[in-house]
Amino acid sequence: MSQALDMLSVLLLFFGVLFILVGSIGLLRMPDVFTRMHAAGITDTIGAAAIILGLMLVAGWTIVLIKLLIVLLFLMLLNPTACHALARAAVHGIRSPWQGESEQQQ
Amino acid sequence: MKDIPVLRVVTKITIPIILLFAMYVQFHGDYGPGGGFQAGVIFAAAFILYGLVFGTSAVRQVVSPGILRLLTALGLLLFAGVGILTMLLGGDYLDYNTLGQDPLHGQHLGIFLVELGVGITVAAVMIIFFLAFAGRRD
Amino acid sequence: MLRLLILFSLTIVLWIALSGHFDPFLLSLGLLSAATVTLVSHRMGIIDAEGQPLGLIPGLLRYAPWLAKEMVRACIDVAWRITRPSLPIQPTIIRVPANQQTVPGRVSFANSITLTPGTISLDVLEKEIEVHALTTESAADLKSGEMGKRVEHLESG
Amino acid sequence: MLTLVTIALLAAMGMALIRAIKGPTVYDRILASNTFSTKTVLMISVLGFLTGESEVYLDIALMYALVGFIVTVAVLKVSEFGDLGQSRPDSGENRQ
Repeated sequence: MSQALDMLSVLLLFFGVLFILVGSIGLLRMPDVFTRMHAAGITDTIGAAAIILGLMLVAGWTIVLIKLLIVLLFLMLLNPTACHALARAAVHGIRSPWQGESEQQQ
Repeated sequence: MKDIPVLRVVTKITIPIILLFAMYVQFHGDYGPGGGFQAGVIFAAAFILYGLVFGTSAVRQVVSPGILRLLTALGLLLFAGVGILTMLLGGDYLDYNTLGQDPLHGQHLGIFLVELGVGITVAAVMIIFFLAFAGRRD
Repeated sequence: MLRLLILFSLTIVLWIALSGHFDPFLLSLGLLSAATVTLVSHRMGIIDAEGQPLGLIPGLLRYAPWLAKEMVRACIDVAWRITRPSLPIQPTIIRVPANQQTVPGRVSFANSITLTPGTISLDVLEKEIEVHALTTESAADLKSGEMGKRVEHLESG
Repeated sequence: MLTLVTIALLAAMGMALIRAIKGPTVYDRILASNTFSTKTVLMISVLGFLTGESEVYLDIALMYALVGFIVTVAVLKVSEFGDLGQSRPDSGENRQ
């Protein structure tokens, strides 16, 4: 049983790392701030959640588990809020989101 | 920024949790990281978030600058008072061992009171800093 | 008054969850802390229907698994697009109807949209939410309105 | 495994830093600093498990998550309104 949990934990950590790295690459590759936000969203939601869940599985039934859960809930509450506030500000500040190569030429 | 509904609602939900976390850091110096200074800063952080979203005038309505100055002095007084008390009880300045029947008990009580004083002063001073810097227009 | 009591008991629960120590001294400090937190929050005026969306909580437990599934699905799609050399994205800005009754309901909807990779809520209006979608597929997905319906169910409990 | 996660997180933080330096707009930088702070929270949690003192480390991670959010809101407010104290925008002149 505990071996299965360990396996699952390693799997979750692996996917978490994968998504975080892909998100970071997206952060560098994407053409404008909004599309970069989507890339950063991968890191901040799925990547973070997978890593915290992976840690939760190895923590066992201790207070560490509760604290990890609180950290997870906080990240899931605060990250989209910060992202939304940033996107809202960027819409007013930039006004012209990137809409594909052809429009960017203008 | 209170006209952004998402930010307003999440701030309202988050502030009590930040405040409680500050109190937790304040009183668990024996077991975890922290103590008075860190707790004071986190406590003030809740007020800073409140001030960012609802404006500094709202912060001034929650705690008036007079109360803040009073709290600053009160925390310092608590710190110094413990020191003077240990001297009156026959020890050195901040010699906690004299506070209880046995040294361990005295240490606990002394550190608790001093950290509380530090926490109150730091929180009040941080809020004063925020109000001073945020209110300035130039 | 009821809301103050609820906040007080919730803060005590959170205190115990954080602390994990049960000696009487720390528990009484917990009571003191909860009282301080409740007092300060009351003075800030943040204990209202917006700061305490209690009606949403039971529904959230049923909603969370579905949201998690959607997040993983959307995430794999966006991750796949990022790793393509040609970067196949077509960003669009759309408006989706938000028929939620309460402000916390609309906020949950907006945050669900932002949590799902591929869509970001830009602005929360009275009856609509402005959304930036990374691809036309994610935009169409959101337009189908399933997420909005589920958040509406959240409100009715 | 946890060491590998730490290294990967460091690499991701490096990429976020590159984005923060390159910009080009102020919003890119805020976005980079926000995702950097999320990664820091994860890193602190993982480090807690590596050192075997996760209770202590998780308190710090929780605090970092809270402070990271406040920092993002504060920087956003300064870049939008040019001042920390206002409750509503007076003009849009301070944007870059």
